Amino acid sequence: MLAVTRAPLSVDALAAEVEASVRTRGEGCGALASFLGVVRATHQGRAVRYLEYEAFDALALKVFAQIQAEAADRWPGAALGIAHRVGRLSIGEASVVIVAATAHRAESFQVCRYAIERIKQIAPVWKHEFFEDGEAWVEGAVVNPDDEAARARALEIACM
Amino acid sequence: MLAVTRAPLSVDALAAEVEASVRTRGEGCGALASFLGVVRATHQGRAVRYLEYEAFDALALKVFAQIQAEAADRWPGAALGIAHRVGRLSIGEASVVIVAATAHRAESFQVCRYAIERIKQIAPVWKHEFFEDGEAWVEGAVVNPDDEAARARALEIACM
Amino acid sequence: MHVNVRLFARLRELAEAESLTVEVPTPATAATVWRALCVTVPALTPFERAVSCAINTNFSRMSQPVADGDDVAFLPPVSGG
Amino acid sequence: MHVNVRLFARLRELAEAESLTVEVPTPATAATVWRALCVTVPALTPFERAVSCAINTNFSRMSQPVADGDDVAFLPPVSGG
Repeated sequence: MLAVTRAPLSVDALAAEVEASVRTRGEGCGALASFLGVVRATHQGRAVRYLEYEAFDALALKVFAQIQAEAADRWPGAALGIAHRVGRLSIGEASVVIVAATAHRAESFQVCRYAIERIKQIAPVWKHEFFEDGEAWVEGAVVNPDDEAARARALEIACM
Repeated sequence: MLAVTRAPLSVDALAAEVEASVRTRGEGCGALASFLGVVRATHQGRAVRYLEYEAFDALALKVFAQIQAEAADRWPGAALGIAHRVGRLSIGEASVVIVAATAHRAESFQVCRYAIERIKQIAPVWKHEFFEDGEAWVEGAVVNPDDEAARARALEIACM
Repeated sequence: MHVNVRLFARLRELAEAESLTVEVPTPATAATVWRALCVTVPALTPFERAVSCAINTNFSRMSQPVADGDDVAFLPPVSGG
Repeated sequence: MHVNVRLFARLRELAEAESLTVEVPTPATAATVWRALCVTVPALTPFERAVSCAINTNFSRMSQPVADGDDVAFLPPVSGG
């Protein structure tokens, strides 16, 4: 249910895996919320040619497992799958897919939102944008997986 | 982007359609949130054998279009796809798939959540549950598409 | 005049028909049609307060007039999603 | 002692290497390794305040000791998702 891959992402494939993992657990799975990050045609007004994503694969998988554990701690019984793509991505392609499965729908949205916020905070993944007129590494959060304030912020966003 | 179908649902297929529809519009589409309603193995402690969904197809498609229009009114630039399955569904199969595409992620979750709340309020679709020990029609909301209080409630849930 | 009634879900099961023709005097509203239907299928009567209505694939109030040949659908509480 | 340094994204580009071996005196911390690295690749220096660190695939503080043969990764601000 956790992957860093060069292959195109599929919600259906990950959803099937996540649903199967939780089907017979507790109240089972009645709701699957998913999120796809998609390469946009423009960024801050600049025309995008393509993106490249790079990851520290082994550490990213550990981080995804940590996010799973955090989610299971806050939302008992929830199941979470995360796959991040690396390599060259064209406009319209998905860079990340998240699937959250819970018995009821409110929690599925919360878990999914929590996961994407945490990925943006602590996953060792980098986006390199190639524009018609140049290129740029995108630099977002300074990673600190022990930063409880960041985690609390992600929880707050997920549950607001 | 709107369908009532007897065929299995695919998030990937609907997401591709929704993404393409919004790719060249405004800021484009960087976030796709989706929701799948899935048949659970148990319902209130009773073992489920299978479900049957029935729809007033022509009216359901109009309702989905109304929900699209409501979403476009509240979230300009958002794109929304909805497919509801009818007929017999096994445990683990999806009854509904919703895909909401927006430039940024917060809105994609809101649009998706709004759509599922509205579907539950006003879509002319009925669920018939078949248990190991009996069967039951599920009867939820009395449909009133002009009920502004219901719409306001869905908006509130989506944006909380 | 005659209108074409469509029934769904539990209403369909109780009437043992997904569509039937109902005769009502002119003028008539959706409520007139419903009452005529309940004479034919008394088991539907308890649904009166929970039923919604669509005339020619448009949601309508029960007070809305119907015309000869109209399609009038009665909808029990919904449970999609 | 020698540690294996891994660099990512802009750091990798600036160093023109995704991995390199750095020699540091014993005892040493991740910060010692970083400073030795910056001597070799001065262009990395401005990243000091924004860099994160992982030792043997575990997030670590810059004050954490390193041992001979450790893998020490330095991570610029992330942008996944």
